[in-house]
Amino acid sequence: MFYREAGQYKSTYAADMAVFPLRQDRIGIAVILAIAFIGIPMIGNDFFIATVMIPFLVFSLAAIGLNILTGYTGLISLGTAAFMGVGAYACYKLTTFFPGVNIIVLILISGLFSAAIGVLFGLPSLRIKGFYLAVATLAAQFFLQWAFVRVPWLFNYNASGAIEVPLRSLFGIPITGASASAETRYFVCLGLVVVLTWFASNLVHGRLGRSWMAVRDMDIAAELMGIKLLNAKLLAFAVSSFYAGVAGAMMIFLWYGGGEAADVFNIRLSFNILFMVIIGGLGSLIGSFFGAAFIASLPTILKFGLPALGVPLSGAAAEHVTFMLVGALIIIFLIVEPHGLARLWQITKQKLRTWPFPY
Amino acid sequence: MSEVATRPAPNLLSNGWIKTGLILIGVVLAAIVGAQLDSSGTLHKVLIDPFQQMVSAPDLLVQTVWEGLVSGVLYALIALGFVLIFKASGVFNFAQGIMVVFAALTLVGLHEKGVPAFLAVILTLGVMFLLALTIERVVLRPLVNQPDIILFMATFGITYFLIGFGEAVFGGNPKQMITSELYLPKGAIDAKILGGFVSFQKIDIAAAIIASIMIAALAVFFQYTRIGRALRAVADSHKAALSVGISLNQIWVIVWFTAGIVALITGIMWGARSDVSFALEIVALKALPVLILGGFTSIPGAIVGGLIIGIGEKLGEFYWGPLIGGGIESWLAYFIALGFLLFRPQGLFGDKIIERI
Amino acid sequence: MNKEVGTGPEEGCCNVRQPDRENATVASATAGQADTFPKLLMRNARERGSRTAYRHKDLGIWQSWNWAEMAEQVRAYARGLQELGLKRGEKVAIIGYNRPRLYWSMCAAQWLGAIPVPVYADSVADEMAYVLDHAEAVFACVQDQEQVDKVLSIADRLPRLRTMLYDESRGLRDYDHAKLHDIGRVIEAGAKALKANSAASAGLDREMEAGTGSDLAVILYTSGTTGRPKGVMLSHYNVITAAEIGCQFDGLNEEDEVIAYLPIAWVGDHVFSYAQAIVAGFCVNCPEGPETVIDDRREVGTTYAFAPPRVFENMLTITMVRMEDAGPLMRKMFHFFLGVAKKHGEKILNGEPVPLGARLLYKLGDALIYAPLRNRFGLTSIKVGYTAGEAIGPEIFRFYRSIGVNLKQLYGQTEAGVYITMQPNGEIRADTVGRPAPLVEIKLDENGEVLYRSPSIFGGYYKDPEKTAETMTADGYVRSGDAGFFDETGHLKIIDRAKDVGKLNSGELFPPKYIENKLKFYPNIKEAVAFGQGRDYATVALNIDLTAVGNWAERNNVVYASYQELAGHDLVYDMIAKHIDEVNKSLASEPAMGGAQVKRFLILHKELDADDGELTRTQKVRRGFIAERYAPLVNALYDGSREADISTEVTFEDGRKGVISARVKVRDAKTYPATAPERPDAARAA
Amino acid sequence: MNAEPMNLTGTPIPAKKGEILLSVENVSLRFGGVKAISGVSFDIRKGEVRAIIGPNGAGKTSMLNCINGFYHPQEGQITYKGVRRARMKPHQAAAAGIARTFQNVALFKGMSTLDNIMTGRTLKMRRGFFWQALRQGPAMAEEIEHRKVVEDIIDFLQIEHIRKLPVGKLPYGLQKRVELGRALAMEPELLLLDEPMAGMNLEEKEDMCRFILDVNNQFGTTIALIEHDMGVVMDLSDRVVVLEYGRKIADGTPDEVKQDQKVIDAYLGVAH
Repeated sequence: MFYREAGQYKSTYAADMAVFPLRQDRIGIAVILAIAFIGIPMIGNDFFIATVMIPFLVFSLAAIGLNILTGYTGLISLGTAAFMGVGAYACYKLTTFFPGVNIIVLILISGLFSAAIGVLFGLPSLRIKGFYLAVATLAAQFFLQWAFVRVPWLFNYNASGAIEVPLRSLFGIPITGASASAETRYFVCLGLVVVLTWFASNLVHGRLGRSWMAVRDMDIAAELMGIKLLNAKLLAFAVSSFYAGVAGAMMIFLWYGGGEAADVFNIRLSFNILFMVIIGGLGSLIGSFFGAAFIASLPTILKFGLPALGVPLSGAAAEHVTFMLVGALIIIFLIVEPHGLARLWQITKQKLRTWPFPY
Repeated sequence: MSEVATRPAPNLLSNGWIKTGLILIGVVLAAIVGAQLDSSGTLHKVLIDPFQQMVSAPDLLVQTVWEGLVSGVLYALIALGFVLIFKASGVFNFAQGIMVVFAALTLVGLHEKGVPAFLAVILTLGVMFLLALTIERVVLRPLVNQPDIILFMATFGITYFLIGFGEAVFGGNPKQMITSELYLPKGAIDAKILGGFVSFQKIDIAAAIIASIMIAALAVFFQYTRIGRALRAVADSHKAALSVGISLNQIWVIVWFTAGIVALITGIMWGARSDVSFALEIVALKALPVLILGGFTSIPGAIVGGLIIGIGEKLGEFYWGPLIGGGIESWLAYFIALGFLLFRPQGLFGDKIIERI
Repeated sequence: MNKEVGTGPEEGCCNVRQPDRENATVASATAGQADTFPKLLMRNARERGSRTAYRHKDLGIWQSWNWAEMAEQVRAYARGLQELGLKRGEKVAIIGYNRPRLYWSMCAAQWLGAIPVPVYADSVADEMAYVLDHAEAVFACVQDQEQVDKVLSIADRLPRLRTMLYDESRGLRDYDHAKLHDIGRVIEAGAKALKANSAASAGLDREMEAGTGSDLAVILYTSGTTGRPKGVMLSHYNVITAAEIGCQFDGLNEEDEVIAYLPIAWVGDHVFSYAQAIVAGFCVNCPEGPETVIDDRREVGTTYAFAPPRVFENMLTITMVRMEDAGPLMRKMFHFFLGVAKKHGEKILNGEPVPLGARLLYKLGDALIYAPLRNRFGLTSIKVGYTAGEAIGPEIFRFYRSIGVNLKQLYGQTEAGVYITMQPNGEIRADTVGRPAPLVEIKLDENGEVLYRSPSIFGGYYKDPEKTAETMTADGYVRSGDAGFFDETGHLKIIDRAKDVGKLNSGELFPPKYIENKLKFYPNIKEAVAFGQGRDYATVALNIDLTAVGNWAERNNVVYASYQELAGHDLVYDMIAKHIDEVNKSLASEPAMGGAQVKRFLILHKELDADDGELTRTQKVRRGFIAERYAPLVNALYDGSREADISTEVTFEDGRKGVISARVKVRDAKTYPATAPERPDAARAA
Repeated sequence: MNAEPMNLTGTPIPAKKGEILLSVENVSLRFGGVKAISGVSFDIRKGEVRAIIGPNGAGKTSMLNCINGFYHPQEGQITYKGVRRARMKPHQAAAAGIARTFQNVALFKGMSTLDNIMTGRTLKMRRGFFWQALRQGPAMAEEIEHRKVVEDIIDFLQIEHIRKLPVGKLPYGLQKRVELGRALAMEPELLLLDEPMAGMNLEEKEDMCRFILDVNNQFGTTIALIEHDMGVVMDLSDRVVVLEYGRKIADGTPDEVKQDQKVIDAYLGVAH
């Protein structure tokens, strides 16, 4: 009903191929960006920004990365957390080697290391498909996680095994390290996520995105179109791992701090990001955001929501119930809308476009 | 026209990516190894020294192989649960590992509440049957015809639910398996072999025997019972199964229940060797490379794969692990499996991968 | 646009409506400089060269040409045609779906003084052969291979046809190109020639200058209901005047958008999508194809629309069908707000006073339902929409007006250069076709036939002086063939085809179909047959609607066993008598219709049936046959008896024949003195 | 509007008796112990429509699969454009100008008609990763350039109204058309059509026939097709090769083949 498409005609291919061809969508995106850049910093307190918004952004980026691999290219990966870890440790090493280089640049470069490792572990995708590949990616998860603990060079032979997030600043404002304010870190995260999302959107709407989707939908036909399967798959691994790596670097440098680095990139995080992608919607960038918001906020919502509903639980019991509820919600969700929140969003949008008609 | 063929395996080295990849792997491994060792004698330590040790102390070798064999049997049991379910319902059941823990916990938990041991076993079987029934009703039936990945994710949901449920009911602390109450042997047999003492834990021997019995029983079940034949029919073709008048829903319940029985036995055995706790979940993940190796649909594959992985892992850890800092058990299994994959993409006993146009 | 059948009888003859002289300033301004379409095109190129002239959804996007580009193309095209040997006065057939280049073909032909003859693209080969032969077409500009094949298949019957041009080259590669040209190539060649040869360029401009307003601009063939199509000749002056009438009337200007999707051979399309576009300088949008019209219209968001009633009917039907599938809440809301719109929408659109509450409710409905609906229809930015071609159902018409679409009716004919009457803003009603259009004079003859005269009426039928003489009166009026009357507000109401309107012995008009339609408006009445031609008064024989009356009977505890029993029931007669009373009241209030009030009626004992020959297969009553078959009943209607016996042979569904006998009651109905002003301008009888 | 909507290859109309574009010599293909093709030889000339017919299981699809490199025959050789090739990979075949449609529609179900056909342009697109990530300037220009070609194909196949719909939900006949469009987008020199009219109604078949002839006629594309409808084969093809049980039993013009006793036996009366 908000969509008034009449009169929005395209007289150039560029306009027709725009990512948001409808004016109302463009307005919507502008509003969302305005809220993100102006509204939230103005209204939200530090606690909200640090514990809700920054995690949401980090997870969104990781989910976009995995979505490129799983949603667009059809390759399931259970090693996302490890690739995130590669980004985090690479960034740490880079800050050690190049203390003078801007941290944002280093975060992006660390993504390249992650991409290289991703390509390595993507090699088996030439020969194996589906769940075989999923299990193969667990090799990356366990090997890299092992390396984060057992290769002291990675954490500069620090006795505790932890990595330290150094103080770095941009235009004189500290953006990493203990003295960086939540708000600054939020802005850095937001900037990175917006730019990288734009890149991702460009990629999936162009030749590469089509190649990926072709490989996903019918790999034999894709090959006969002249698409080299291995190249397409490895590129998907590279891009996906790049996003995961940047997300991992952001996670340590802009959110967690270094203390927990060795523990945080565990298999459960990999699963969580896979949930985000599935619940958000395979093959949908916007779904990655939905999924990240849903999964990242679910435990918090349950934690505060259950008592509010008059279910007084404390400590361990609450945690157990949370686990059960998360499990049940995942199943319910898959049954109700197996194509994820993105599909719900799409249906809603379609409803609004065809309003008052049902179709 | 239904012409089907396997495609010739591509020549791996002809591909630029693979070549670069192999070189990269080499470089990375060399770097990691190099970082751990001083510059001299690296190659010697990797390529020669372990074998010298094997020859010089064969008793240690036998001990290691035996331990590998036992954990291999347990891997195989977990993998067996996966294969049963995958074969019959096409579901990649990620929850198999947690079902092992859940079954063991239920057993121990019930016993703690004062239920006699064998009654507890029967009750636990009842619980596993209920679980199978519930999963079929609540999860599988509504999700029928959904893509594999959706079902896969649903088993994640089951995993989370069971973790929460198990902890809520039985508490999160590690528990002791009720070994003696189940008349499982304790202690060890020390045998003098090849000039050294090799210790065989009795429980391990029992585990190997029980596992063998169970596998044989399963084989008989599949081969000679009506339900077993029905299960095989389902695995071959859902349509064929339907045409002989078998209800898919029943089959699923039976299969998940069977997997539950396997899980309980695995849980008892594994629990007897260590604690019963959710840490077992991670161990269960080790059964996954067994699947790659053996193929998702092959029961012999699961067994042989389990043994290969178990033995390979222990040997690797014992002889090469220290060279790069130890703890390599966590990933070595995967690398072994991947190594095999390069040569047999469909796994050891897996069905041939057929591509149709 | 042949006929416009409305409702509302009036006896009377010879009403003349003088045109509204305030509006009569049109047409004069053009006479001087730009009196032909090519000249107007050049004017547009000069005055609004960068505004979009034509848009065509092709290859996925809207390709567009502004006036300057179009002028350039048309000019080059004209030169190309010249090189192909097209001469002044020759005819060029234009065949195909709405494509910019086909419209340009018309203009390029006119440039050279040749006459475009748009032809219905879907007409069968035989009919096309007749038209092309009759028009003596020497060139044919067609859309694609399909049309090329069609013309080639009849080529041996068209000795004069020399050359064919096509717009879309697909599939034509292997054709013999000696007489076949790609329009694009022709334009290119023309452009090249113009560039290379300034003399040719000047010569071409002289050709354009040589044209005058009185030259023949176009021949439009009307598919008459009987006989061969007739070629209506319209001059530039005719068409330009007609276009200006429309543009001024509705304030169309260069900012408007229209979508061209109706047959190019139809006068409406010619005026709306070609003439008015060039006169007012607005943009014409050609859709991708017939199946994408709705989407394309929505994309463009036309501001000016025209469609035959069936298009509006279809949209409404689709709406209702889809809403059936909507959720119950949505459906409730939809119908609630449609109710609101029905009550207040038209008044609000007409600027009539409406209570504030209703106004607010309507606003809410607009946000929730009406505006989205208009958006789905692609009518969001509509300034004015016309329905024309035939009568639109009043409830359909009201539906669109109630949701805020300024839909109007138009009564027109090809011979009139389209406009005869139009509905001015604020005076729009479903049952009339409006006031005489600016510059149009209308009079009614003694049989109620509508005659009109205006600067835009045609110059005669091509090569058919006999028919021309039949249609045109000596004083320059054109016979429309439709009967009608002016109601008290000065709006024209069309009753029926003139030849179907009869007279009572008193000389008063007797429009049977008009009476029947009024009766059939009541759900209880399924069929009605009116008698009165050559009699003293009007009577009717009715069928009740078994479903509707059956429901009523159930509610009122009326017991019946058969149609015959129900039809003869006194209470049913009472109910029907009430309906007839209402109809009589309404007839009495209409000028010239008072005499046609129903004096007596009866309800037939059986349902009229096509199997018995009483209805046509399209469910129209066969009045003559019925009068014969039920003669005893008809006699009873006029001899004053209270009842009559009848037995008729019937065919049962299984094919057996049988005889039904019945005694049918006849009732008198109350009549009223005619209240309408008695023929205000009868004095000026023609 | 351009003067020549379908200016894809720009090749002039080739004479029907052109040079040999592809020759299959003595090709045998085995799957394990089963011989799918044994010692088949034939050739395809430039610009012709070559039909491959035969009863079910005759090895027709396998033959196409050998030609575009999906299967590699154990014996014999395939010469394409004068170059003998062993072990050509499918994407190399694609790059060499061999396109293909499938017996069971093999479209990318999750993508729109437009995107499906756009994938056919993959090989022609050059802009690398970084331009793709920006989707501006040259990358967008390239995208638009290829979109134009694709739009020509959409126009050619008259599928404007389904341009933006996901192909998975289209009726079968339209899917086949989209698949043909995707193959055409590769601007192939040799187009392999595997039962292009299977499962279509009469009207759709007629449309498809016209498209195939137009493709052959307008772009000079050489076409090899497998088809069961003998009427279609006789109408469309210049020459026909008949396979049965992996062997060639006849080769010649439609009329010759029609009268061949072995062909009649294979198709009619003789129950194997």
